[in-house]
Amino acid sequence: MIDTLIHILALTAPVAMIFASLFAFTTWLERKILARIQNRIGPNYINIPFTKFRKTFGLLQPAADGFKMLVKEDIVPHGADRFLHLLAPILALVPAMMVLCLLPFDLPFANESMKRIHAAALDNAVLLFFGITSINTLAVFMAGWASRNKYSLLGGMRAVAQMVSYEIPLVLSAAVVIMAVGSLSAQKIVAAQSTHWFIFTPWGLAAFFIFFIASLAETNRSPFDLPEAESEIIAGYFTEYSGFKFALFFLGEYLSIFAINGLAVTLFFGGGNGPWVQAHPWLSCVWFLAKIFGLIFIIIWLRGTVPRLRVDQLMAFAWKFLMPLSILNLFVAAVALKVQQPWLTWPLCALVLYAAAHGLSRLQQKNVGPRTYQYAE
Amino acid sequence: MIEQVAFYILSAVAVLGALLAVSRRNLVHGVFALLLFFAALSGLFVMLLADYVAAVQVLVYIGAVGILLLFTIMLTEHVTGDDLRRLGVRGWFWGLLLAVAVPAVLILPAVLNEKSAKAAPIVVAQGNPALANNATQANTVKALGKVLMEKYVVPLEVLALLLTAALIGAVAVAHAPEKDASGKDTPA
Amino acid sequence: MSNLTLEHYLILSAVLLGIGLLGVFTRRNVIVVLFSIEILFNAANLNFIAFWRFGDQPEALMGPIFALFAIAVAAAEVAVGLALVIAVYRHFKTVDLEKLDTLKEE
Amino acid sequence: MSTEKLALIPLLPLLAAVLTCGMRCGRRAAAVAIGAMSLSLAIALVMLANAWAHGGVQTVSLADWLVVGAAKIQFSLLLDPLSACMAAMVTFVGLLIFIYSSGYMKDDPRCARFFCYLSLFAAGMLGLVLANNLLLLFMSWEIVGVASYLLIGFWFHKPAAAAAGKKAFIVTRIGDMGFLIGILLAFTQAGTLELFDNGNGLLEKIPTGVVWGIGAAKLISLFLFCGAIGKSGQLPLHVWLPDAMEGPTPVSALIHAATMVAAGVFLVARTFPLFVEGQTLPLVAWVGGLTAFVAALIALGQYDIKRILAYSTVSQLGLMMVGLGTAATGAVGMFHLFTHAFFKALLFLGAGSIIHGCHEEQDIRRMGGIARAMPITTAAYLCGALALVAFPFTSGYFSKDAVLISAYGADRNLFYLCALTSLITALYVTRQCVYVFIGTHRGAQAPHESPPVLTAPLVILAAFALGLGGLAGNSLLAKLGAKHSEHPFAVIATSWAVALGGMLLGWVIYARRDLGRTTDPLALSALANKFYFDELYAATVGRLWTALTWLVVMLQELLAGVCELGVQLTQATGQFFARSVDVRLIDELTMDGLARRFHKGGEVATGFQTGLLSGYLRWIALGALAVGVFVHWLWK
Repeated sequence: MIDTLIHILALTAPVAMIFASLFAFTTWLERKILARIQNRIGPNYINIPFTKFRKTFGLLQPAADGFKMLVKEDIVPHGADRFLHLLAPILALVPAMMVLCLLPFDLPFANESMKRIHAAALDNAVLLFFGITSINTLAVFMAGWASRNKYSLLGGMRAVAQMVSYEIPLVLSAAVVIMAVGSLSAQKIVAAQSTHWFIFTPWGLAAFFIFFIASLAETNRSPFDLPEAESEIIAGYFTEYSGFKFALFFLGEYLSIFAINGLAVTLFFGGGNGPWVQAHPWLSCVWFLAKIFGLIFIIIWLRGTVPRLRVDQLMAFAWKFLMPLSILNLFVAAVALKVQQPWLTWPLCALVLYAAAHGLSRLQQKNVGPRTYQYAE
Repeated sequence: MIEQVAFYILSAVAVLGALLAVSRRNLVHGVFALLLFFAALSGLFVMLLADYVAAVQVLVYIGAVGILLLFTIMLTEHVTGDDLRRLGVRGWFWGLLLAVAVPAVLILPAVLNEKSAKAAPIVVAQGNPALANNATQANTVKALGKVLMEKYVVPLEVLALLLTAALIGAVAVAHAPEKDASGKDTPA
Repeated sequence: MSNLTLEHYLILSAVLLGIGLLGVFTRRNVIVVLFSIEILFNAANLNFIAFWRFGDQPEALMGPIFALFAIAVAAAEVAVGLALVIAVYRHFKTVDLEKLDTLKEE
Repeated sequence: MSTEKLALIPLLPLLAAVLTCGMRCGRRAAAVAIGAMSLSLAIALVMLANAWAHGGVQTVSLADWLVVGAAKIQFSLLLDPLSACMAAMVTFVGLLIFIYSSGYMKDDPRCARFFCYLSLFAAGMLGLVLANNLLLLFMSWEIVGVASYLLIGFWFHKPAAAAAGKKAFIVTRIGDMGFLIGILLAFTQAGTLELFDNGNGLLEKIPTGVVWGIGAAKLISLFLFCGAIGKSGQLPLHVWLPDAMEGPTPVSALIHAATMVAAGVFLVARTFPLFVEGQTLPLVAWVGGLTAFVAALIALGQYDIKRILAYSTVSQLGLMMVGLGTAATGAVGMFHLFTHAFFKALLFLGAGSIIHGCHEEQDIRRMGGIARAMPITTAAYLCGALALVAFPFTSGYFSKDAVLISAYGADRNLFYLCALTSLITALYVTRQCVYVFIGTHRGAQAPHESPPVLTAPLVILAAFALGLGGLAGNSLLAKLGAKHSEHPFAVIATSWAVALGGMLLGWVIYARRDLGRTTDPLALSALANKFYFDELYAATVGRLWTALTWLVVMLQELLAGVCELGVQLTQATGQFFARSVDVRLIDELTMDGLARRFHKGGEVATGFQTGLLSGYLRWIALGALAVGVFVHWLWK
């Protein structure tokens, strides 16, 4: 009984450590890329105390931030619900971590028994994944409400509304892949993509497209970062958080980004598969991480360029565009899987999906007239 | 050994969560206690090797019902908990008594005399240890999906119908009447 | 090894039943009553799965199916229940059970 | 001329009556009535000749009237010398009176109606005379009664006339009751009402049964005689005849002199065999005698010219009854009836013309000196008077003489009574003539002579009054079946003495007295008041009648009381049950009581409906608990 515990520990501990370190790197990466997009340099000047070595390309910036967070005073607003105020960041972080373990890393040092346990325990990994991420919505709401601040409450309500409505397209697009593979287990999905990745099938592409957008909304990133829109409601649900709790929130957010993109990779980009993997099995982790960082680059890229969505546009986009499209995609995928000839399924599915997308978008514009400017001429 | 410890911990958490959910004056604390209770139960399901049900439990209860309850509390005035002077409704003492009596009646025969337990209508499989032997058995999601799709396809469709009806019904009932020009509620 | 028997689970669900009933019978706030009803539902689910696991044909998967259906119905019930609570609140401006007694025979 | 035309005689006046009842113009109605009467007179004369030649009984059956099982009652008429003479007499006198009344009633507004009634009367009389069936006879008898009521009460706006009409009708009805009972008895005994039915008619086969211990024929004849008494105004039922004078004079002449009153006598003559069989003739005779004597006495005390004549008629009818009662056959009575018809009609019409002349003055004390003013009327009137007195060789002398002879033959006392009556008759006739004709006119206006249309019939009747007796006397008696009896000298002597003596006595008493102002010597109060018969009747029958009505009223009161009692009783019991049983028992147990108990139970039940949701849930839980315990106990 003890060794199973040890095995589990052995499996989960390295994943947690890897991604925690990556968190620091990605914060730096994000600030650098944003700076480059905005035609500026970004953090590049950190002098290490007691040494004169300064030019570190800002790589130490995350450490500096972390230290700042630790040192800053941790304020709890008067009359706020202290227990919930403390619980919210924890609840944001824990699910993200749990979900990471579900990803199909085949760690090089894992032996046979560890692999078996891993497989058995995660028979319905994808389902569990979605279950646990839904706890994240709860944490956001708890934060919003516990800080007893109108803006944070508003931010919390917006975040919950957004995350709840985008959860459906997320799950439905994942369902397409599950239907194709026939199993919820991540390993089986990755195995199924050994020859060709699902991204290269028409419905797979559409599914990835929907999954990616929904994941952005799920983690409150870029075009969908309404909850912490600085211009309107300061920092959204974590306005009242400062110091280490704020850091925890940030960590939680980034981990959930890694997790969701990890899932995207497993579902659409064939997880750890890549060239030379058969030769060097340890390459699968590298490929896995590389793909994740590719997606993260796109996310940061989007953050720098795409403007923020209004609430009603946000909701309309989810309910009137993504969800119908994902349901249609489900049907199209079913048909395509039945009819195996790719030369026939490709054009047909592509055509249908494109037509649907075009039609739905046209439906949206029906009542959108030319913009009218009241003051600026 | 581990199972027993896990079982007792989880059941303790569940009972505590339930009690807190029922007794807290602050409704939001009640909701979170309830969510704790759901999580504990999901753990119990995992212990009973019904992990699909556990996952669904988490997804449905913690993910959706919890949020729904919170929204309802938001929309009704008592967010900061009952400001009512007393907690219980008239004649709460009888309620307490009955709340104890009903489970007692269910448990008592099993506890009081072993004989009646044997005669208990429930056919208990002989020596069916929980975890070990059928771990790899048919409780994979595939088997469940197959059974659902073959044997219980009609109930599934009915369930689908029920859910849509509930969805539409809930919206219709809770739909706030639009304010017409004069600010008066138009009939819903 | 683990000698968890069916009775353990039955006793646990009975206790949960008791707590649920306690909430239903004694609390004044409708929402708390809804909490307790959820607790009752879960106690029932626990029973389903317990009986399934300790039952004689686990492969028939009766337990999980029943549990799933129960969960689905419970979810629908909560949705409609809460919608009703909101509608009641809008009409009666209160969720206190003692005030919502229009059913009373004059 | 065959006997079928016989039916025309009564039908023609009936037709005239029907025609005139719608008319408004008096003259045209008179013409129709007179035309019809003259036609029927012609036919009657022809029939008379036929009957005279045939001698026997001829019957004509027109149609079936009532068919009741075996018995058959027919419209049947008969023709024999008796009915032929009567028919001729009635039509002839009727015609004269019609002509007289066309003048007399000329200026009366309702003259057409008067002629309608007269025609109706004539039809009834002729029907009565010719009927061969007792029931048909009775029907015509009643028509005549009605006609007399209508005619007497013609001036109905005069209360006296209306009362007189009613009185006449009621008194004759009393008589008719007897007549009807007689008919019913005859029908039950003889099985048929036909008088002559070739062999087995009523008169041919006299019923011989015994009813109530008295012989059938005797009893039937007695009842028929009752009808005769009523109709002819014999003693007990004579009171209506003097009052009938209220009607117009022609009416009195027609009805109370010539025809109607003669109907009673005719009935007795017609059904003579019954009387002979029943030996009731002496009774008839004595009733007639007494009536004659009493009526004559009353006539002495009267001052109204018409009332004197009325009583004289009653007296003469009494004499006719004596004639019938004493002779073997009805011939003598009938002969006196014929002669009396003529001179009494003459007297009445004369009186009418006198009244007309004295401007409607009827009291003889305010008349006088008419002889000079109205010579024709006076001459005719004196002829009638002489006939009435039975002055030798007038028609009255011959008929009254025959009566006295038959009375002399049958019953000597009766003879003396009749002789005394004749004396008194002569007395009051001369009294009347002295009052009216001699001396100065005591009335307000001087009398004037009536126009010829009134005086012509008087002259004709005067001729008949004087000549009929002598000329037709013997042949008429023979035809009517009179046995030729010798004329004893004593009877003739007494009749002469009585007639002339009476006149002389009257002249002595009244001639030189200052009439009008001094009291009349013989007009004793008893006579003037008609022996107080009216008062007598009023006292006896009247009071009896009121007593009877009082009795009936009391009886009704009693019945009403009993009903009321019954109603009260049922109401009381209803009330009792309603209050005690219904309210306390039924309501309480089943209706309201039960409802109340349910209501209380209901209220208890509502106690549970507190509206508190938790409460309801607790009760459910309790129920579940109970079931659980029960199940466990069950499986113990």
